[in-house]
Amino acid sequence: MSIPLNYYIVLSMILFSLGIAGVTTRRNPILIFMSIELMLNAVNLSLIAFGRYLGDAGGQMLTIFVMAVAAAEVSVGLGILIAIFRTKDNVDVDVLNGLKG
Amino acid sequence: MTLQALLSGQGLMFLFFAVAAIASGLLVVILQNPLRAALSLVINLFSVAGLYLSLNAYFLATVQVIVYAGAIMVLFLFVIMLLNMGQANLNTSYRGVRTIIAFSSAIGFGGLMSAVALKGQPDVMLPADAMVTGSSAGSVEGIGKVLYNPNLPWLFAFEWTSFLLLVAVIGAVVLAGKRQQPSEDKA
Amino acid sequence: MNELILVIVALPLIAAVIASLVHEKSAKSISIIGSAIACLLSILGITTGGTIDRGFHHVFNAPWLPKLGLMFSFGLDGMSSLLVLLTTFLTVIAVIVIPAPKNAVRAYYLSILVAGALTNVAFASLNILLFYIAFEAALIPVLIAIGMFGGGDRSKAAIQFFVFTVIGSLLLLSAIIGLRIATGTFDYLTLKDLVAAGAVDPSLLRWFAIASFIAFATKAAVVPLHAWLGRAYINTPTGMLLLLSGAMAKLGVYGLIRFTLPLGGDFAESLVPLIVTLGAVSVVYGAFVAAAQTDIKAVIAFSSISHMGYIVIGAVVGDDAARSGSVLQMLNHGITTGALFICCDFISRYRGSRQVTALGGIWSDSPLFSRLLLLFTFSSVALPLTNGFVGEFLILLGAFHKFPYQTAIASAGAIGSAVYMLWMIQRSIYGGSKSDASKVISLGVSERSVLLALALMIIGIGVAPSPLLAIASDNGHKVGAAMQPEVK
Amino acid sequence: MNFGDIHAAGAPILMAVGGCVVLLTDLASKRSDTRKFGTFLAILFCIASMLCSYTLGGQLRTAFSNGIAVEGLVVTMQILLAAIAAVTIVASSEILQSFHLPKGEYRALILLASAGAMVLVQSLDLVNAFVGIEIMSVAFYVLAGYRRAQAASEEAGAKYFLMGAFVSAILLFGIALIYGSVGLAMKANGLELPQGYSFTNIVTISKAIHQVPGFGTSPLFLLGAVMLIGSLMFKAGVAPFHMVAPDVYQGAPAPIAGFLATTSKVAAFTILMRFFTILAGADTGAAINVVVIGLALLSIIVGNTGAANQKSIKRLFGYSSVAHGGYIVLGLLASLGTESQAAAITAVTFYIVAYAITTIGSFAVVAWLGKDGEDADAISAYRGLGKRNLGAAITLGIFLLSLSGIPLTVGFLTKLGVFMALLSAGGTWVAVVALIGSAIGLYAYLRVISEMFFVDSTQQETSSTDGASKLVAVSAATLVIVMGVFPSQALLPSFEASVTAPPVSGDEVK
Amino acid sequence: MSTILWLVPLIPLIGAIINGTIGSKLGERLSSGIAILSVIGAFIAAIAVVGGVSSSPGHFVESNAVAWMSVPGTPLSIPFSFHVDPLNGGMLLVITGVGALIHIYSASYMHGDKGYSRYFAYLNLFVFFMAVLVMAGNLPLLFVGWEGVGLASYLLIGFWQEKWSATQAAKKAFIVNRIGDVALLIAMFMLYREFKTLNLYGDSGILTQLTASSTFHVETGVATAIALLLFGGAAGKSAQLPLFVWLPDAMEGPTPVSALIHAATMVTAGIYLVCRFHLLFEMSPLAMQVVAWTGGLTALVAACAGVAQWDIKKVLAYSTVSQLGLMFVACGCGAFTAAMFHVTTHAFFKALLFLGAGAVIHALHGEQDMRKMGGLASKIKSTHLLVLIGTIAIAGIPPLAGFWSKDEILLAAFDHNRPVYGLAAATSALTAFYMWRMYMLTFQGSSRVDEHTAHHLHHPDTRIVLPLAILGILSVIAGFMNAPAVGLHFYSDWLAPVIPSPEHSHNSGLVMGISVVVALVASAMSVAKYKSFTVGTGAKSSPVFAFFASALRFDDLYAAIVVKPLTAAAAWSNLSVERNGARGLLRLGHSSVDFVGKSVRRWQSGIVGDYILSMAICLIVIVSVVLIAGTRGGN
Repeated sequence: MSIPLNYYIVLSMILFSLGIAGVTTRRNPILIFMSIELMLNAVNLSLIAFGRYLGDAGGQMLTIFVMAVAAAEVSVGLGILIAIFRTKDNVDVDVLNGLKG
Repeated sequence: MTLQALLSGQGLMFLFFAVAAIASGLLVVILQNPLRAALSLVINLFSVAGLYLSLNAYFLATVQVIVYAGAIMVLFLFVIMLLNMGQANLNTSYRGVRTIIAFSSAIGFGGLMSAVALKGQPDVMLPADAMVTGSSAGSVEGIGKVLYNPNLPWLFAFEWTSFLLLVAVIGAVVLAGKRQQPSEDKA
Repeated sequence: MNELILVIVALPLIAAVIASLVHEKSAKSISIIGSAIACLLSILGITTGGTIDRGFHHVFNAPWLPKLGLMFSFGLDGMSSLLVLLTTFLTVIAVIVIPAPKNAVRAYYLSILVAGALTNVAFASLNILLFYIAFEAALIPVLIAIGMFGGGDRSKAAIQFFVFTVIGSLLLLSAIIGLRIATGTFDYLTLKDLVAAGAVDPSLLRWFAIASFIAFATKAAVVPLHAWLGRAYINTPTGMLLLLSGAMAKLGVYGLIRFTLPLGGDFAESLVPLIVTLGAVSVVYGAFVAAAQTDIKAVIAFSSISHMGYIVIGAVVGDDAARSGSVLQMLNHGITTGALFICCDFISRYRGSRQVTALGGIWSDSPLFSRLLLLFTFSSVALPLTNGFVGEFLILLGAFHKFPYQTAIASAGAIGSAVYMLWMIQRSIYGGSKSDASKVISLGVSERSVLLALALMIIGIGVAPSPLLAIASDNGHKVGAAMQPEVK
Repeated sequence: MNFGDIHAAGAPILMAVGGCVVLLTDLASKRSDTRKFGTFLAILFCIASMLCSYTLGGQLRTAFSNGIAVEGLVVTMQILLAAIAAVTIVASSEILQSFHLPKGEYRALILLASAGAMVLVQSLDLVNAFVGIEIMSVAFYVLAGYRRAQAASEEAGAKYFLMGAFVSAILLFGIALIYGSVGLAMKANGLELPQGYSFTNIVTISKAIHQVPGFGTSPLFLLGAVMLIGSLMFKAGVAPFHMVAPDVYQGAPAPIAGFLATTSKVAAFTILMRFFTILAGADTGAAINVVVIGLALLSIIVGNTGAANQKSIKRLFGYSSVAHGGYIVLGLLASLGTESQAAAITAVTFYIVAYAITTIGSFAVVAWLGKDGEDADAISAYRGLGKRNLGAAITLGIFLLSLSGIPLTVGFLTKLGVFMALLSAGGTWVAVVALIGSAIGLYAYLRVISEMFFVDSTQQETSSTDGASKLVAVSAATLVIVMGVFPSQALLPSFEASVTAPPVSGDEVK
Repeated sequence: MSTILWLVPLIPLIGAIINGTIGSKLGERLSSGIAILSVIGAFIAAIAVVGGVSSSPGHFVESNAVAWMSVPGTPLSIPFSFHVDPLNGGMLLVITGVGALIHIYSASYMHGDKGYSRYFAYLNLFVFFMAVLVMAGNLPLLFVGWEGVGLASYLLIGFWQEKWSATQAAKKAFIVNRIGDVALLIAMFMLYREFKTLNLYGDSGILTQLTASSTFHVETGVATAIALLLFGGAAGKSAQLPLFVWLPDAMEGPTPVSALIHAATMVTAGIYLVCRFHLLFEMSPLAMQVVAWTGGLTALVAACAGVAQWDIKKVLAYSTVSQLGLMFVACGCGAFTAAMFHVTTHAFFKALLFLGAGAVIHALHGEQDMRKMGGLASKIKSTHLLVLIGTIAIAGIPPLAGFWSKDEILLAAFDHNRPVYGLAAATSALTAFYMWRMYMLTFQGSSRVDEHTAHHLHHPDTRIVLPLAILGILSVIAGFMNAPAVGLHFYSDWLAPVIPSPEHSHNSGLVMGISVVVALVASAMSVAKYKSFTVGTGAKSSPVFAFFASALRFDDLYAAIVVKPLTAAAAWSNLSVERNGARGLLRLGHSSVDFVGKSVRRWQSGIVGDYILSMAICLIVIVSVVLIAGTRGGN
């Protein structure tokens, strides 16, 4: 007996909303970024699940590209975050409020 | 799909990995110490990789473990160490009512989406043939046949992903690279 | 020849361009030449030459954005030819009489000539989108003139003036587009026929009537929508003010006669009582506020709200005599108020102040100037045998049998105008000469000839208005046998 | 995959290759002499890409197994993107010089970002679109924070990155849900996937919408569609996802800000246009349309009132981009309703082209007035500019008048186009709110003009050294006036002919 | 004949233009010469015209019509056309005749004034406008003259423009006149609405339509309204009760001006208008009552005020207002001929008195206060004699002109409106009293003149005495033009074609007796009281005297109920409506935009976390809205 598709989808949605919770509540940019990775992961899961149940390779293909994108984002994102927070003492995203109004 | 079916072989594996994923995901959000959060994310990645296996996506499971868990998370740990955030930093991420709103909105969002997912779709079971033949869609050979097949739409995207990675490399070098001219000190 | 209007519009623009390139000293002479020739040509415009099409002569058509329906289509009838003549005439005077501010001579002449040319485009256009574009684009040179060369709080005045008028004209834009969608064309003549034939759905025409009335009432400073006028007129440099009060304010009333009434369908007719009441209120309100001013330029500014009240009544009341009187009064107001603003400019330049308390003794110092000023004042007060009386009398006479009460209130306004104008004259030019010799207002040859020309026109129109009335009566509204007072 | 396909995707490829070539030449040669040569090379590639897409002509076809589409809209947008890239490279030579920023990498990033945008513009398949968006966004994160020595630019980069990453996750989840719902629906109704198409292809989606009964309102698809539209609106800077615009445009150096504003809008609106065309047919259209019109009106109000009492001119342009985003969406939705979709799409495309030119010009003026690279951001610095630097004041004045839609500028024609579309689609109340918005906007822009011309100041003559951005600003201003008066002649020749056909949607493409 | 008609107004106009433009260069002699000749020319032309009128069959002479205001496509076409008939023929003679005399008089009176030629230009301009007013063939042309004389009086009252009080008085005169003019204007519109033409004469003229009353009926409401409005205009011009305050202040102008404008000609224009429309007035008894009562009350009020004045010109001014009141009493009682006759006689003796007073003031180097005069009879004998004649005439003592014309009025009042007769009788008594008071204080009694002016008294030259003499003679003989008691009714026959002469009243003897007794008793009382007047005795003036002195405090009344509220309304409309109302609207718009803008800018807090959170929340909201709308709608 196989597992119905909905289980996978609900699981990925739960993980996705956990990711959102992480992004919105965290103050440390690195952890925000990790939560985004978590969200991406959840999406990959749902993609593969859809792909599997539709018998179509599209899902897995997109997952590959997502991983490539995640890698690219990590490299650039961490680059930016390091550039900023290297000199600051506490790593807190609320410090970045120079531009407002 | 009764409970007891869930507990038999295939279902058990899914249940185990699902619980692991959710737990580690929750830890990533909750833990104050970034290091521990990173490690719990790694666990999460592993458990999702396990789920991939249950969905016959063998190639992706391995890629997930090697690239995602291996390379990306290592990078994260490296950066955490670099910015010496190892020990639990002082300001907790709790920001008063905002955090409560954020948390409740996230849960609301999750609930909304899952309600949508459950209500809309009838219980889709695996098609009979897919179960039996254990087709090689998920294996490296299957992925390769589909990915590089010229009259399938994904080749175009694949080519452009290379340029994406090129941009990422340039970006990383430009942003975090050493300064060329000393004069360009902090404005 | 059909391209007459094009030449009248293009000449000042070319002069403006040349003036802005050439040295400052000759900038003035070039501008004068350009605008003077345009003025002479516009006299030619009055004669019915070129192709005639449904009451409009000198009709000229050229595509601009055919896909959008926007055409360069010009045509003059009696009314618009008079107003074009008025605009070009005021441009010439503004350039001759008022010296440009030292630091930006070229920009000053540029703004006046461009403003005049665009107003002419608006007066002569037969394509309602072209009218709208000229109607709004003409605001830019005025905005710049007020902003750069204006008086005290010029930046606030400029912004308020521009935003207030543009909001009004945005309503007009939505109405015009509404018509375009319903009928598929911006061409005024076809629209007029369609509306006359009742081929356009009335709710759209109702919206057109309301929106265009608000836009044109704002421009003509009818009372509730006049808030911009006070501060704008006081802070506008006199050269541009001649155009703003003399020609552009008339765009509002011209719009009412040309667009709101014919295209507004029968809903526009039902608006007439409201407009006439507002006109009467403007007359009285303008008089009251003018009486409370101490700055002579402010007195004249608010007096023009009062005069515009008369003109608006005459324009909408639907009686041929009143409408011809109203068109003539537009011309008269341009001349009289223009002359008053010029004198006001002289006084403030030679006496250094426009506050009534600081003036006095001009009568004995500069006799010719003060006598001319007195004549202009009495023309503004509508004394018989001056131009003011002819227009006002015809308007009130024509309007009386339909709206007796409003007309009575409006004629009471004549008392008000006597009060504040004579009160201003008494405090500003009579009394012993308090100031030393340097303050004597000495008129150069050109200034003297301009003022005398204006004086002659005032008396001329006052004594022999019929030729102008004949032209003015051709304003696209043949009401058949006019003035049958209904049975008492 | 034959030569025809390569030609179809030629424009972005040329740009990307150009990026690599520029990068390599920069590395190979010595430091000093690369500025002139590098710029020239970059522009060469841009022109090449323009020619490549121009020669595609307007006839409708797809390539790379229906992954990308070739049509008038794509051609126009690609030429516009290439032009924007070229102009930005020219305009930013000054800031590169004065801040000693790496030149080769900068030009490469611009070209690659533009390439990503082009891919997005022409992609039919959401996967390609996703990759294109990511290339563009990643390049934007770097460009935003390019001047890393300056705190503001750094902060802009970080903010743009964090929000961008979050939104791309949302976008991805949208695509995943659409993929799933389309797949399941077609499977359930026994519809076969057309040969050579993937589930995430817009054609398949529109097929599903049109042929599967009730699919339009199935919750999963709606959720996916809303997420997709929401993230695209973030890229286009439409409220309530507009937060990024003011901060990033103020932080980033002016030419870069100009590039970010225009490229992201052009790309995002094209894909939005494509997505709305297929949605318009479906019964989902009603629900989403109402919500999106609400968002558009919100962004008009937010944009215009936000700009009202701004202290910084770049933030002013940020808010005005939100407002104009709202107008474009309004024009888009209203025009889709009408029977003549082609004319409507032309109007909206014209609006996007006009807006791009105005924004590039405005930011070029800000750069031009900056002293050795530092932008003249505070509006009080513009006080009495009319007397100090008349040329700059008039140029900025023209842009401001065009943004507020005053006749004889291109802004007026675009405003006219939107109003006509709205009123003919019966949206009178929507038109009234748009009217009020434009009046408020007028007040905001007029305040700047009054600062420049109507208030005299004591600041001394500013000697502007930045010839390049001056050239860009002045040419953009003349274009704004010329397009305002004779739009048909001035426009890209391909525009008129090519944009006649509506974008690729359901049935016509086989 | 019709061309001569044009000459009457045009010659003074040409004189005015010459004096106005190049007058100052010509020197006194030449410019006054031109002015006098032009008025005399007009006088001769007037005589020729009147001759023409009396000889012509229809008793009127008309000029050809020159187009003035005409709107093609409408029946409206107003020409410059003149029409002289016995009614305005008589007035024309008075205007140009008395005008000529006053021009001669002021040639010497204004000697040495630096605005000499300007003065004569204005005077000629006045004669031109007065001629146009009287001869106008249609109502707008009449209005031209009507406001034209208002302008001339403004210019002349404010002639000495250095004096603030002079320009103030000029402004007041013009504005009060304007109020009347507006009433006339509205009357014109109503007439145009009723008769669909503005021409007075000719076959379709208003007056001809009125005479053929059978074909034309105006229900009394409209007729009353028009009549009252016409009377309003007349009241403005002829200084009747509500609008008389400007005339006493008009004394600021040079004395000849007062003589010409504020005694003889302009102020009588109101009576001319009422007499011209006498048919209309006769149609509505209410209007007649109003005219009668207003006239009566004005006469009494002015007479009371006249008694208490110390300035010699003010006395004469109030006396003019009072006499005008009497004329309107005559009109109100239907005796239009009597009214016109009194206009003519009043013109002569009032001009005489004013010029005499002018001579006195001239002699005393500008002294106008009667308390500083006295005992001048012996010093300026000729002036004294002529002023005496004038005083006797105006006091209504037979056989001089005043008696006859006033008697006619009293008779008419006695027949038709007994209470108004009472007012009129009291007025004529008071008139006699204050006129003799003026005569006694000026010429009789001990000389209170300070010695400096006394010993080089300025003796008036012939150019002053000659006009006085002529006017004196006229004051004496004019009465006999229309003395029905004695069988002389030359004047009423002259007016017969225009105004039907009144039927013979049987109790004329009684009325004549009463008026003679009243006049003599009042004169005797006044002479007795002021024979031995010294400044001291006047000190204890009773409160009533002070109340009368300030013209029954009408000025303060108007200041309180008219001027103050209007200025307050002006200030209020300028401040609260203009500043706060209209511009307040703009500020309101501005602040609301500001408020929304501020909240948008606060939403843009700068913290990334807030941005992402707000995006997430918005997404949730949108998703739920779309889902609810989408699924439930399901359309």
